[in-house]
Amino acid sequence: MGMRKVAIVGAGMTKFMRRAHETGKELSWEAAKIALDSCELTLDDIGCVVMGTAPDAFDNIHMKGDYLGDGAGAWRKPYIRGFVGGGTGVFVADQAWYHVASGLFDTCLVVAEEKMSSAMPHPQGNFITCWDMFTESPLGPSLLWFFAWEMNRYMHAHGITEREIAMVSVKNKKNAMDHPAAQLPAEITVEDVLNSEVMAWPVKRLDVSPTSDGAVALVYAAEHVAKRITDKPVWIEGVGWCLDTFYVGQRDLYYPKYVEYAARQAYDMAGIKEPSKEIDIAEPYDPFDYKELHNAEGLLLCGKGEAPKLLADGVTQRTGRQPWCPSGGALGVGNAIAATGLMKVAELFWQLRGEAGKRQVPGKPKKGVAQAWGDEMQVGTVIVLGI
Amino acid sequence: MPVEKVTQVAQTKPWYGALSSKYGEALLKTPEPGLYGQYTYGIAGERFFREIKDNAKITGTKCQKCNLIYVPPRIYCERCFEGLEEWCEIENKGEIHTYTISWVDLDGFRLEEPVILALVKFDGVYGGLVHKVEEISADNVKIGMKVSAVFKEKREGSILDIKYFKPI
Amino acid sequence: MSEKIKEFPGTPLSEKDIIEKKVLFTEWHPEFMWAWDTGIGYGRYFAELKKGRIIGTRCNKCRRVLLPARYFCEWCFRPVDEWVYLEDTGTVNTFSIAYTDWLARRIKKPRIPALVEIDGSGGVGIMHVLDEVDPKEVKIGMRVKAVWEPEEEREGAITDIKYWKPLKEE
Amino acid sequence: MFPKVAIVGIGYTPFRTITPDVSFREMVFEAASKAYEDAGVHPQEDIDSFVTCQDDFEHGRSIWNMQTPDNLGAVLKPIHTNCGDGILGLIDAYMQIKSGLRSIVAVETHSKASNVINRNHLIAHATDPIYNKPLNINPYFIAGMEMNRYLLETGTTKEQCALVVSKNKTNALFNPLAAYGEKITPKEVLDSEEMFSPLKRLDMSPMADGGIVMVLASEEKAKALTDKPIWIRGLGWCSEAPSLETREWGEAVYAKLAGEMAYRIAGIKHPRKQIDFAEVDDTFSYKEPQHMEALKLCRRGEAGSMIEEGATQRQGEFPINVSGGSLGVGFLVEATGPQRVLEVVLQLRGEAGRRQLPDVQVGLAQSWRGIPYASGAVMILSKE
Repeated sequence: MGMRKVAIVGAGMTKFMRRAHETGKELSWEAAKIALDSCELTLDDIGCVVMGTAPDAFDNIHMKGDYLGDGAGAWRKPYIRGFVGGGTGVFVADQAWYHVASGLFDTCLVVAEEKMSSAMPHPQGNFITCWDMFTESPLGPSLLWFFAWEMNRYMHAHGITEREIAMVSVKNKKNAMDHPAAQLPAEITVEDVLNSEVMAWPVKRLDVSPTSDGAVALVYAAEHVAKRITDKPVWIEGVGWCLDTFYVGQRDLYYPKYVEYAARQAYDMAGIKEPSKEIDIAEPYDPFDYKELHNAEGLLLCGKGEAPKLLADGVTQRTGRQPWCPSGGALGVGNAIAATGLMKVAELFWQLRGEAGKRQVPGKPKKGVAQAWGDEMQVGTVIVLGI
Repeated sequence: MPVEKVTQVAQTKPWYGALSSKYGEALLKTPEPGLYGQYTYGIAGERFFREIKDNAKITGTKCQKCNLIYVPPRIYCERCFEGLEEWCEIENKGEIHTYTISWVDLDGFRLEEPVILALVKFDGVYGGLVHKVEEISADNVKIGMKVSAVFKEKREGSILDIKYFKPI
Repeated sequence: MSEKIKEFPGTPLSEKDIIEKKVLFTEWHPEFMWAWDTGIGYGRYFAELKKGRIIGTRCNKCRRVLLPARYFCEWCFRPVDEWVYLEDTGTVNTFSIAYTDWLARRIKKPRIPALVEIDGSGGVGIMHVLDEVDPKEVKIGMRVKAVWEPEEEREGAITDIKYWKPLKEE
Repeated sequence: MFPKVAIVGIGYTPFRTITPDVSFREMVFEAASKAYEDAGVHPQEDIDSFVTCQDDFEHGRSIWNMQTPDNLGAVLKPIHTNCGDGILGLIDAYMQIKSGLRSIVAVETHSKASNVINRNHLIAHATDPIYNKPLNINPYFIAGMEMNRYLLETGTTKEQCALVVSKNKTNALFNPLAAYGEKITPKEVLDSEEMFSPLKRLDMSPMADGGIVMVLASEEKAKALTDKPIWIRGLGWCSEAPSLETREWGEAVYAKLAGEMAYRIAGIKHPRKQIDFAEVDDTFSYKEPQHMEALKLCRRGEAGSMIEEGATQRQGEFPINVSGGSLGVGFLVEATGPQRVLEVVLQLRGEAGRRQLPDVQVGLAQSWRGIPYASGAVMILSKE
């Protein structure tokens, strides 16, 4: 189609924390500043800003995109806040791509921020204002109901056990040991996960990622600018996003069709025919351990129900053939919703440049895919990066 | 053939919901606790309000590059994005940059006595504080008028530690 | 450049810092409310629940039943063609056993939220809860029946169905 | 690379003070059905991507985005939400098409403002939680403060602002979509209750409900779909400082910068001469002259006299807010900007009925995000 080539040239992030002292604006600035410094650009060099931040209910500020503007570097600049629930983090990476690819801008700063600790008495409480106000919220559902249903359905459809799934949590928390910004790195065992407190069967405490505060930022540049800035640009090769119906009873939860549709858009654009072979690193969204497997199947990295086997065979370990969540993912680094999505894109950026330090995946990876999921089991957002 | 639309007012019925301290009562029909926001002041806000609380002093941060002093203070300059670390004390003497006389309260009810609200800017400072102005009648307020902050005796570290601004 | 970033910024606080007020913070208790228009589809859906019936709609083009009842078919993007009464029995599509409530607090008696596929709908589920059953006995595929509030206490809401209990089929 | 982009379909519901007969979903369905019919497209078969614009709490929901796909027929399609005025949605669609990623994109915005019981609390929730919110005051004071400073800096008068109200509400009488058309004199405006002095009750636009959907297409698709495409010639958007303390109070900087960007893209050097009419934001009466100046439709300080001379009347030399604006149509929250674009499209297509302007070729639509923020967008459309 002759699209304009767009590269990521810089990345930055804050620590992920259960409670940050910083305000949301300050978190945004800390991440954005590091991202700009990393490619030796200043705010003057930036054409536009894209903000990704999930529900207003977390930071507890109505119109919070506008509120965060100055911290994200949007002062007197074109500024848009994109939003697809939990899938926002990777979506804004897509959105920033078409800001630059449209030819309107040569550079774009994309910032994702979340300060969930502002939501009291517990961030999870705010989810009750998410569901259908007429037919769902009055039943007093917790967020975990949906995940538990989906996990149950997934296990039922393929005969997968809780034990097989628990290994995801073990792997990701261990991967996070090497991430200096991680909130919950740990060496745990499958038994620890299985024996942790049951929250909503089959979901147990260690199946779940923590709530977090944090921010991540990336700098995008068009080809001619990127080449001046760096000799190691990471190209955005494919983008895709997709939403399924709002009505949960009309979907079969065992498989994320919306992730598949989003992935197919991105792979088509990137010219990838066999993702299971061509992708070197994947960062599927893992707010719950089963979710990594579920999403990876949606990303067509393996067949339906086959993800647990890849995990068991060590294929998805950092040293395996196709590492999944080498960063440590939401389970290990922390789940600051939108920021976590963008953290996954940042991780690919660092990995493909060979700059991931102790987390570096061996064998000079060339292609990576990051994905986020959101809403009421509805959203798939995907980005494919390559060098 | 499409199903019938709503044609009778008597058929319409709204469904109520809330996001308030009465959340559970309104929606779940149980005396549940409400949802609320808790906001830390952040790195700059913490120091700013500590100064107000402990010393009744207004402080700002300075951007050397843009030659601007921020009140409320920031840890970054919104214009050039540099980190700001230099703090300075601001004289408690400002000027009304603009004001309004509000005749309505937050619930939308008319006030018996209107409230004067103003943005007070300080000399040489980029920014200022939004607050009430008292000890003056609504007819006499003017843009450009000099005012100073009146602090509470017992302060807790909040914008409400300033009771109001009064004319000098 | 992750390996070149010496120190990631961020200042973590503990819960104690807040409880003991080691840092300054402020709170805001929002007081806003909404009155959402239920409209054509949900308006009738609620009116029928008050009468102790579950109603859906059907699109004659794709032959699907839409539940909860809606005015238009999202796939064919046209108004639906008819109202259809459904059974108050169904099959458990998936379920959970929840030991925490919506605010992440432990609860004494676990709740059993489930997606119940309503009979007559062609497998469309709604969110609800199960009761009168030992959590250990709940299975995907289990048959259940609605337990309604007494007629005088129904108010035209999804909670007019108290819960669903196992259906003993003869 | 970079195809031209046109608006090829519009659909809308009338704008009413309340709409209890339909849920917001059914309202969007109505607007979308009309837009798709107008463009001759089916959402599943033809449209590549969808954009909606809405803030969560406008609906009292935390993740409103989840409720969007069904209402637009966008199930299992790319769709996302921008939290901001609807013109940002059109801009987003424009960029998706320009980049070559999509060929046809639909944009939806709507208002169900009548469903919000206490808007003051809602808007207060948008103010800075540390420096502003604890004062516990009605957030519309921000408009009063801004009006005061603007009048002082430019010499515009309250009487001139009242003329804007009178003009726009009278214009709305000619717009069958508008909810607040009234024959009203400037004196009646000046005599209405003091709210946030100098702002009076009739200086503030009242709320309205309604839905708007537009279909945008690349040049190739546009030419195949319609014989009356309306081309997007220029667009710009900008955020001024979000904090009350550091923003510019006398001048609408966001509109100025957004306008400059749009003019640059459209190649417009003399807006007043090269544009035939404009729909600018008039959420509050003083916003219209303030935005006229920011958009360089007149020099700073001259909007008041331009209004007095009748130049901005429907029959005037440069008609502004022929639709009735927010003061006459009603404030449509995120759908406010698209309502302006809608009017420009109707006028350029020659479908504006009794309020049709003769021989118009190029129109401008502008939006402001609203209290308490200072961001906005501009879009320039033309027949050719």
